[in-house]
Amino acid sequence: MHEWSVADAIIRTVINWASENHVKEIVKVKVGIPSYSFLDLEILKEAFDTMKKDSVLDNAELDVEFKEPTFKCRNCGFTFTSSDVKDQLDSVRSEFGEEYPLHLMPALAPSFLKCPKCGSHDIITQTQDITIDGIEVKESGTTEAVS
Amino acid sequence: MHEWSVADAIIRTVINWASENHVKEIVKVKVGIPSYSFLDLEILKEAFDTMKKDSVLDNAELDVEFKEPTFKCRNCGFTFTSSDVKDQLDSVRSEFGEEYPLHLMPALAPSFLKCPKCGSHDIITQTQDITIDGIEVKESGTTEAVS
Amino acid sequence: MEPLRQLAKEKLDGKKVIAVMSAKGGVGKSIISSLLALSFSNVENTILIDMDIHTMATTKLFGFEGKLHDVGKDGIEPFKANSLGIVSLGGIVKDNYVLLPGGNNEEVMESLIAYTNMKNTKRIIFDLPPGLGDEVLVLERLTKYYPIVVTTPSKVSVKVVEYLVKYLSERNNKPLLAVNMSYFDCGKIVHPFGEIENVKSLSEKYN
Amino acid sequence: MEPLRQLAKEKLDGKKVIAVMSAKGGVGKSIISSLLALSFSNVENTILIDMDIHTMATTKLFGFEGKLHDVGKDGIEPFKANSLGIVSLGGIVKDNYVLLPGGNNEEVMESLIAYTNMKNTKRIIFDLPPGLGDEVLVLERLTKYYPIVVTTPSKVSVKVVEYLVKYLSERNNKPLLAVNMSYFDCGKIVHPFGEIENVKSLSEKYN
Ligand SMILES: Nc1ncnc2c1ncn2[C@@H]1O[C@H](COP(=O)(O)OP(=O)(O)O)[C@@H](O)[C@H]1O
Ligand SMILES: Nc1ncnc2c1ncn2[C@@H]1O[C@H](COP(=O)(O)OP(=O)(O)O)[C@@H](O)[C@H]1O
Ligand SMILES: [Mg+2]
Ligand SMILES: [Mg+2]
Ligand SMILES: [Mg+2]
Ligand SMILES: [Mg+2]
Ligand code: NI
Ligand code: NI
Ligand SMILES: [Zn+2]
Ligand SMILES: [Zn+2]
Repeated sequence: MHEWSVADAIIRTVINWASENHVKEIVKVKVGIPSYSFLDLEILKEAFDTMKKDSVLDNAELDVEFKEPTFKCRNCGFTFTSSDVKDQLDSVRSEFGEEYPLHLMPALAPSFLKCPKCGSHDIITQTQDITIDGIEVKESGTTEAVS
Repeated sequence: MHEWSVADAIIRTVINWASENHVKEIVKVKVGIPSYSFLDLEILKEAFDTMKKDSVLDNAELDVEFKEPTFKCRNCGFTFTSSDVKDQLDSVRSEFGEEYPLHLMPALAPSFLKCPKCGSHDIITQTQDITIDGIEVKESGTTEAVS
Repeated sequence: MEPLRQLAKEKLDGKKVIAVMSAKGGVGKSIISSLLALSFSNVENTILIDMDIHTMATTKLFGFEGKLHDVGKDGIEPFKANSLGIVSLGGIVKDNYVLLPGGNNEEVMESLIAYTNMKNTKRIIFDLPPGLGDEVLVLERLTKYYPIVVTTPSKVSVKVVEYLVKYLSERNNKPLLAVNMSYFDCGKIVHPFGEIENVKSLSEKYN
Repeated sequence: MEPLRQLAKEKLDGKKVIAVMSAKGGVGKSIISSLLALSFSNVENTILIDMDIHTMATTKLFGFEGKLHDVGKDGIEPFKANSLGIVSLGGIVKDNYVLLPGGNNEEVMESLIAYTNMKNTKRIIFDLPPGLGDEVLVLERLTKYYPIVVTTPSKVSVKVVEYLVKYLSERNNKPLLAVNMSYFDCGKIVHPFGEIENVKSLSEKYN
């Protein structure tokens, strides 16, 4: 159900942006989400479509890109992606169920992941949470606004 | 006198790199230093030339670029450089003298600087400390190794 | 564009916010914020949010260890202690430790605020961690708040806490100073961490 | 290539390193690390490094407030308390507060280590801040160390400290558990923060 909060954050941000930029109608919102948050795309779109009603986003489409961020171990220098720690992610998900910590807060990743090479939690990653990567408006063609 | 420690850090890092890469002679080391650390170039070169003796850096030249990092205020969004806060930097330097906090630790900048627009300390900057931006070796022409 | 921050800001908009703070650890922030929150919850809908992401003391103080927050369409549902709502990272990570590089702290803190269901809530009380870092910067980015700075009367604590009082005064956000006069009654009243005199000069200096 | 880290690693190489740690604030880390360091300094050249960059308690405990470290060709010269060397960020920022976003913490901590003059020093004792963050990650990146985990016997402190004990055990860096049995003698011995029973189960669980 966290998808509803994510949709809420997206909608409020885009409405705020539209207001500040005197935009009347938005056609598409492109968002980026880290793959390891395992957000459910169908629920996210349902939440978005429900909550966008009667706003500048009434006719907007949500375009979601699941991103595959790179992790870097600060202890040994090894770089990896979430597919390299699939077993760890599966283990955490089975412990918690759907609303698992990295679903709610991707920034918690270092607490739950260990470097596949040396076992350290000393991990950094660039992309951690939801991003708004583009907005298309009705009026004068395409406008890109990157977060 | 902090310049001696900076030279020490540079030399040890390059010697370590040379050893790992079986490099016998280094011709030039390029380093980057944030402008607001106010390191003294002459003292830095003197320290480098003194401490590099009898090593793979014996004939190496130190090439220093003083960088002008951009600061961003996370409170109001304003971006600025150290020339925009010259009065603040001068004030701190006069309080402390030569070995002022940002001379020793550029990462302390947010504690000593306020956003010129809103007064907040909520400031981030990309470049914070010394970087080794390039190494030239004698053997097979130019090798660039960026930190 | 920062969706997380936008949501956190809007969640707090119109709420009455208190931050129980100190630069020093173990002075009684969690004890005092809990007692304060319980009192306010008898008057109006109140949520206590534990921003100490490493200790998560609030779940331990209130007996919610091992429990997970429900997450609904309106967000993270606070635990209930009588009429008080409680939100803690402990209700998200259960009994796992939280070990993080500093760069990740602010996003976790912003998430805790952004994703909490604050519907019908009038007052938010933040229990802040020790230190002078992200917790102060994040709060300032998101909302106006009323600062309560906690100290014991020990000399070291008073000196450390002065950093925060000085900072808040510079930001024109004058705090209420709460002195934790934890005492011991063993025939006579004794104050193990010192006497009130240690605090008086701090009070006078910052009015 | 990371010059700061390289220098910090090489400075600590060959030194005997103890880290006085806890996930909880105000349990006595600074008191215990100071007493420990003073003891060791009677046996071999020892430096106490205060890694708590927000409180900088060590300058206050030893009376070096308002003083600046000398900086020579060999680096930051420790303050001297008899034969003990002391290094604190307080000796760099004087009486200014240190307010930083979390992403800056590790660099300040690495700098404090990298730039200290450790010539002729045999033992380094780190007084760590509360929490479970950069201080632990930075130390682990730089050196092997012997962990001393401090707790009071209060139930909340024991539960919070378990996070750190669990983490260290997972990293095969088994700590010594130091219980701060601060007591009060007012005709009979009383332990305001609780009795030893609260700690026994933790000790047994992690052997
Ligand atoms: N007034 C008080 N009376 C009794 N115990 C107290 C009091 N204030 C704090 N304590 C105890 O001191 C310890 C630290 O308190 P805590 O509220 O966790 O501090 P902080 O949140 O500032 O770290 C806890 O064990 C708590 O039970
Ligand atoms: N054993 C003890 N006896 C008396 N006072 C103590 C003792 N341990 C800690 N204290 C006091 O408790 C407070 C917190 O101690 P401190 O060493 O600063 O803790 P930490 O470094 O864990 O935050 C200080 O005021 C200190 O003087
Ligand atoms: Mg403390
Ligand atoms: Mg607390
Ligand atoms: Mg604490
Ligand atoms: Mg301490
Ligand atoms: Ni969900
Ligand atoms: Ni200098
Ligand atoms: Zn690794
Ligand atoms: Zn600003």
